[in-house]
Amino acid sequence: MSESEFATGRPQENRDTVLEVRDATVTYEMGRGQARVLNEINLDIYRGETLGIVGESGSGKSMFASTLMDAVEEPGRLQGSITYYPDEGDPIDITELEGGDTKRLRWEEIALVSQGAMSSFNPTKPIRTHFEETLSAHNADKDEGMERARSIMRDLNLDPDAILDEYQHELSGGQRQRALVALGLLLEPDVLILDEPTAALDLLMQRSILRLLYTIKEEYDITLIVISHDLPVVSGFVDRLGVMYAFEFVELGETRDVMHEGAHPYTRALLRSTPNLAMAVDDIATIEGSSPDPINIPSGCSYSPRCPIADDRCTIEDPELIELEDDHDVACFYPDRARKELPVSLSEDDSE
Amino acid sequence: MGTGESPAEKDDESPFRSQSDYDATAMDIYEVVFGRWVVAPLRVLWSDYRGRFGLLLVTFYVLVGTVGVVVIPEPSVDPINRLLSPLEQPDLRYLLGSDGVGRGLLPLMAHATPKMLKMMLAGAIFGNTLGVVVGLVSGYTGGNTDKILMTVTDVVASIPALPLLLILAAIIEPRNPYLIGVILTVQAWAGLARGIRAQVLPLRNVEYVEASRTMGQSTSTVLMKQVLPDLLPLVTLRFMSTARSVIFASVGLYFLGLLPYTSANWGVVLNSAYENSNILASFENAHWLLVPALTIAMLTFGLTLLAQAFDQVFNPRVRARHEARKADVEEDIDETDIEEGGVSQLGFQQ
Amino acid sequence: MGYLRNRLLQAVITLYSIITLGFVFIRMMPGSPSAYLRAEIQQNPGAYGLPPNPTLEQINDVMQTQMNYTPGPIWEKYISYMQGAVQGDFGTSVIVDPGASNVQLILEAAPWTIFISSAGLVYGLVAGIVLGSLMAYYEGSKMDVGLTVSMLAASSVPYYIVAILLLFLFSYNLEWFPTGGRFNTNTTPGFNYPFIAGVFNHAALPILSGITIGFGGNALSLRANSIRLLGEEHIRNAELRGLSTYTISTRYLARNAILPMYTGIVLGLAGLIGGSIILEEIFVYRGMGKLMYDATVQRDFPLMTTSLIFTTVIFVAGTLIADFTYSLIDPRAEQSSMG
Amino acid sequence: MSTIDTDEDVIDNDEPVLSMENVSVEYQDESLLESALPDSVTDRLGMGEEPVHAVDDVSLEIGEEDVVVLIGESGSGKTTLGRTAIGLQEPTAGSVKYRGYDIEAVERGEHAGEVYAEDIRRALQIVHQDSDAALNPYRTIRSQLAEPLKLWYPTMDLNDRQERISTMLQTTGIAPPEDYMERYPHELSGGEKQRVAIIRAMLLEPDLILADEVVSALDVSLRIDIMDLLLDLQEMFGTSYLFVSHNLTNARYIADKADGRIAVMYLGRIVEVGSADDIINDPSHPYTQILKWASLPLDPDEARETITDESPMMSDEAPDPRNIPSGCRFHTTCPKAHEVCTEVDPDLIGGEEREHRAACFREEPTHEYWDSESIHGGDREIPL
Repeated sequence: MSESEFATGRPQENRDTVLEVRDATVTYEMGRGQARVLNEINLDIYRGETLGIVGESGSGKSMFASTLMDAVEEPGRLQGSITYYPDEGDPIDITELEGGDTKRLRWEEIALVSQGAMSSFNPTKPIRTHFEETLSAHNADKDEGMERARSIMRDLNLDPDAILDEYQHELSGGQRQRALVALGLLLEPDVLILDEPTAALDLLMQRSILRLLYTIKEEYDITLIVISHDLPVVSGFVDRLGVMYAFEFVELGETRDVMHEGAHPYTRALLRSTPNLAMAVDDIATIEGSSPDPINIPSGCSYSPRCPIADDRCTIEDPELIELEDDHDVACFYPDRARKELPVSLSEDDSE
Repeated sequence: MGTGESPAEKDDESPFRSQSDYDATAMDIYEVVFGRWVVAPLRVLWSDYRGRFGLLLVTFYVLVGTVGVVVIPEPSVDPINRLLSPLEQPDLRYLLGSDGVGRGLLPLMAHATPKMLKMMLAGAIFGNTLGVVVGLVSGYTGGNTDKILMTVTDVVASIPALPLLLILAAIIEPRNPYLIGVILTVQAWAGLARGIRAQVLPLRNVEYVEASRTMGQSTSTVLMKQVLPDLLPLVTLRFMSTARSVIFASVGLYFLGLLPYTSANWGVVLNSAYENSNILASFENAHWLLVPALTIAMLTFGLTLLAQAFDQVFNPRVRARHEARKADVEEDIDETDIEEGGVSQLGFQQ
Repeated sequence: MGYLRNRLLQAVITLYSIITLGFVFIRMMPGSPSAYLRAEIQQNPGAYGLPPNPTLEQINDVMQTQMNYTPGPIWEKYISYMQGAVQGDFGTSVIVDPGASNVQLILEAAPWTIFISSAGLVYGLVAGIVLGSLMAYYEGSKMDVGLTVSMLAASSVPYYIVAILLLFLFSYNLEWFPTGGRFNTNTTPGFNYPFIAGVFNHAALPILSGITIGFGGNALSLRANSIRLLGEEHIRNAELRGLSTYTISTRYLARNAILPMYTGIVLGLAGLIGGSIILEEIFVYRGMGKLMYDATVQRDFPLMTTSLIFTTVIFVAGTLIADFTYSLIDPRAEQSSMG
Repeated sequence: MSTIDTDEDVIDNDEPVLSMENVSVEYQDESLLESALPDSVTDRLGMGEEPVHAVDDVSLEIGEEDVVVLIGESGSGKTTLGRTAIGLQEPTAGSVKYRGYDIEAVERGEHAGEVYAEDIRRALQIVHQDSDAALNPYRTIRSQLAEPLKLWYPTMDLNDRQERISTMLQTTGIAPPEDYMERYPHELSGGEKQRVAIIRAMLLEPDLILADEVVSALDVSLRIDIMDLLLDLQEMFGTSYLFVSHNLTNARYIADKADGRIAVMYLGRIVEVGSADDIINDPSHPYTQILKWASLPLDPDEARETITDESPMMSDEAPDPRNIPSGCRFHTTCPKAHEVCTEVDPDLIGGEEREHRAACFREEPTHEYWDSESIHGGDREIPL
């Protein structure tokens, strides 16, 4: 079981990279200047891992997901490189791909279950059509593909005979979300990106979808990237966790390390601001201030205006995301002070 | 009853108790109102090419209909100057040429304008008021009122307009331009009522309307302050298009000779040219046909452009940029631009 | 199936109301038609079976029969009128073609009108969809702006002005098309080439004018609908799934963009039939429009009201068909379309 | 016109601010197409569906400066109950009383001279979930906030109004207020919009605010912010809240901080009520226990251990308020249901004197439940 693997908590040697992001930047030209909605991201995503990405609204999480598929919409411009390492064969720079190759890469290698699950199906076509179209667009065998679709749906606790002939508006929120996941897995991609997989679902449905996703992941042997603004959604689910603030990663590492020993003041503030049942109510606290807008990012460390331990250096110099410990990167000048001066305890009886 | 004056202090520091040490003057209020309802909409309209062009065209007609009729002499028959081409004679009367009996086309067009404008105005006001009232009441009240009003509306909407207008024109034989305007929109309101109702129906339970109701606002205030602003784009669009359809129909009926005869009307001039087959048979006297045709088409085009551009006037995103504000507020507005640029579609917000 | 019931009921209410309205209109008929008829009779008594210089009494007798003056209280007249209506009897024409059944007259003329109107509708629709898609596809380009302005212009110039200009240009000056009529009088009506060619030749300009009634508006709404759809999640999802541009533009965009216009298309047909009054007069095309025109000019009220009722019937039938077929093409119909 | 003494509460008696007694709400969905016909016709043609039993026989009291959190899944009737409490929805049975006065009776004009319908209207306010829809997109923030002031303080002049709005914005953390006042809602962030909506309700100085899922559409990190704001405002104005949520963690935070109660709703009934501590640390009703189980832990170790837990629910089907099961309405899903649960409908057990009460036979050690057969062939544990 992966549980034991996880319990060791240490990185395994010779990890196999599936996606390598280098200096990825997305900009929007505006009448009055440029908006950076993704700022020089460097990241390796390993084959078979589950990577979680958390951050507030407008921190660039969803933009990052689009970037991984080179699907940034006009008039946004993506710079930098994203290299995909297939199981076999030569690495491919996704940003260099054109036309048919981009099409092939999308969904066959990397698929995205977007957060708009409520309207992700063509409202005038039954669910079946979406599966069939996808198969024929990628020249896949239809009978075999539909058989696979049925089996994926059964794995997701959906009755394929009922669901396939329904229209989007006839499905419940949970069914729609699962049907969309099934569509994402249809072409057996290497990487599946889930953007807010449980948003707008009831508590019980949320819980059961997370469990299904977790088991599916084991069974289908894919790399999962889970994006959410809700830490508890990813905390039990992902191996590594990246924290985004103001269009860049401020902390990245094993989930346990980031959550128990978070070294960035923002990570620690985010943990404290998340309502939960375990922490003492008085320990839960909001983050002062608001996140910057993309046109006007503060100089120096973008978190400095809200950071309780920021000093002059932070307002001038922008800290890089550097390795603090084994497989734990932080973009802060004072990780030790952050840990000492900004206490976080994930449960009432657990005082670090 | 005035209970608003400084209620007994519960807590001096309370933010609810704060008062200004400056009294607002009527001028302040006037300035705010003028800026919001006149300056800002005009600026928005002017910034849009359709709005600018439409505004110019319609203003031109209004000027001709008011000032123009004073300056331009009345049309008169002149057997000598028959079928002059435009600019053939250096005379204001024959600037646009003359018709088969020697009447100058410019005076003919100009002196028909006031009547047309009256018709348009009367028709647009009548048709739209009726449509808005029926649609609002029906959509907001719901229940049996709604059912009855909508049944009537559906019946009226199902009657083809032109055949009905023919009969009404024949029965009533209207001569007063205001009356003609009203008759011509006697069926058109039904479509607007349906449209308004369709918009009001979801609005009835939308959160901000409910909040206003919960606040204790009377139904009429809720309708005026919360519901109507949302409907304004549709209402102005329909105002322009009703005005346009009044021209369509009245010129058409005058052309057919089905409205009581009047010498100066664009449709009548058009008809007299059309009836004169030797005009139609050559390009030489084409102006007799083209001048009324263009006169009609330019006004309807202007109204169409204005209708299209008015949509922008009520769009708060566009409006925000044109309302007079402090400079530092303007800085923030670019956030909107990003959203419009499509970032929000990418899930930038969540 | 409550929906179906509701629509049928609504249609029945509408038809009942319009027929009643027809009755009211005939009652409201001002003095002019009888005066008109009286003058007719005096001028040409032979046509009414009277000797030259008929007496006032004789004329009154004829007028009584011609104008369906039946004695009795008003409600009795109403009932007999409604009974006739149920059996499809809307009385006879009094002036345009005295004694001829109104329904017969209309039925003879209607096919011609429906022919030019539906042709105008279909071509206008196709042109609108093609242009609208182009505009949406190249949104913001010079072509888009240019086409948008042209479509605005096209939808704002009255169709009869277009018709007059077309007539002026193509019939009188270039002499490509006839200036009036429905077919070549020197051909034998029937299924033969010269006759059919003549029919199309005569219909060309009316159809062309009819196209201009709708296509500008169609193009603009299709453009707006498509652009709105482009921002929707399912289009993006389809792109990410690697569907071809062709599939997305036809099955996702065009189809869903046309749906909201569907019911409006029926209204377009009604507009065309109404508009035929002016068009047919301009092109001297003897269809329903011309019939209505003649009836109005001559104050033939029974024929006028019957025409009004008839066009309403066409409209109501069209709306019913549109409503019932809409649920076949849009699975969300029960939820959304009934605004 | 208004008879309101804006300073003190209208009535100063010992009655609770709001009490609901045996309130039931049923409603019939009427589709748009049916609405095209008069009611008499639709009835005759036999249209219309089974009524929705949104709320069924619920009693609840809300005191001065009280916080009651209604928690439940969609379809549990929590929002309907909340709307009934503040008079936006008429109960089909039972009574809703404001400070001891039956709201419907007051609306009929009874108790004139003591309390008027306008007093009650102003005393009971709402803040909605969707901050986008809460504000009119076509009007500036200033004009929307001026609305309650214009209505209830008709003599206040433009500048005083401006000043009051501005101070209020400042107090709730929207600065600089002069800029924000002139903005349209689309120029505000989600959190800011929600603040403005809260201010708008607060400007009326109500006694009770229905906070309907006010934080669930917001970013997690903003939720505490808004709940803290509500708590601060409560301190300032002594307002009571009826806070509706589907999320146990939010419920716990606000109920605990305000020392209020949590009421758990299932299919139109309150199945358990108690303090935050009772509900979170000592849940009695199996449904509350399941809700607690479903609340995701923050601690990654704990989360990883429990993520693969089998659901303790016996059925995944969402409850259908058109078709309420017999007996205890939770028995179809309950892992601890016995035969008796399919027949007898339990009341909240524990009596008036107890703060923590649950509608489950398991609360009574001598109930026949314990002798009755389990319908699942044995009780199943709910992992907590």
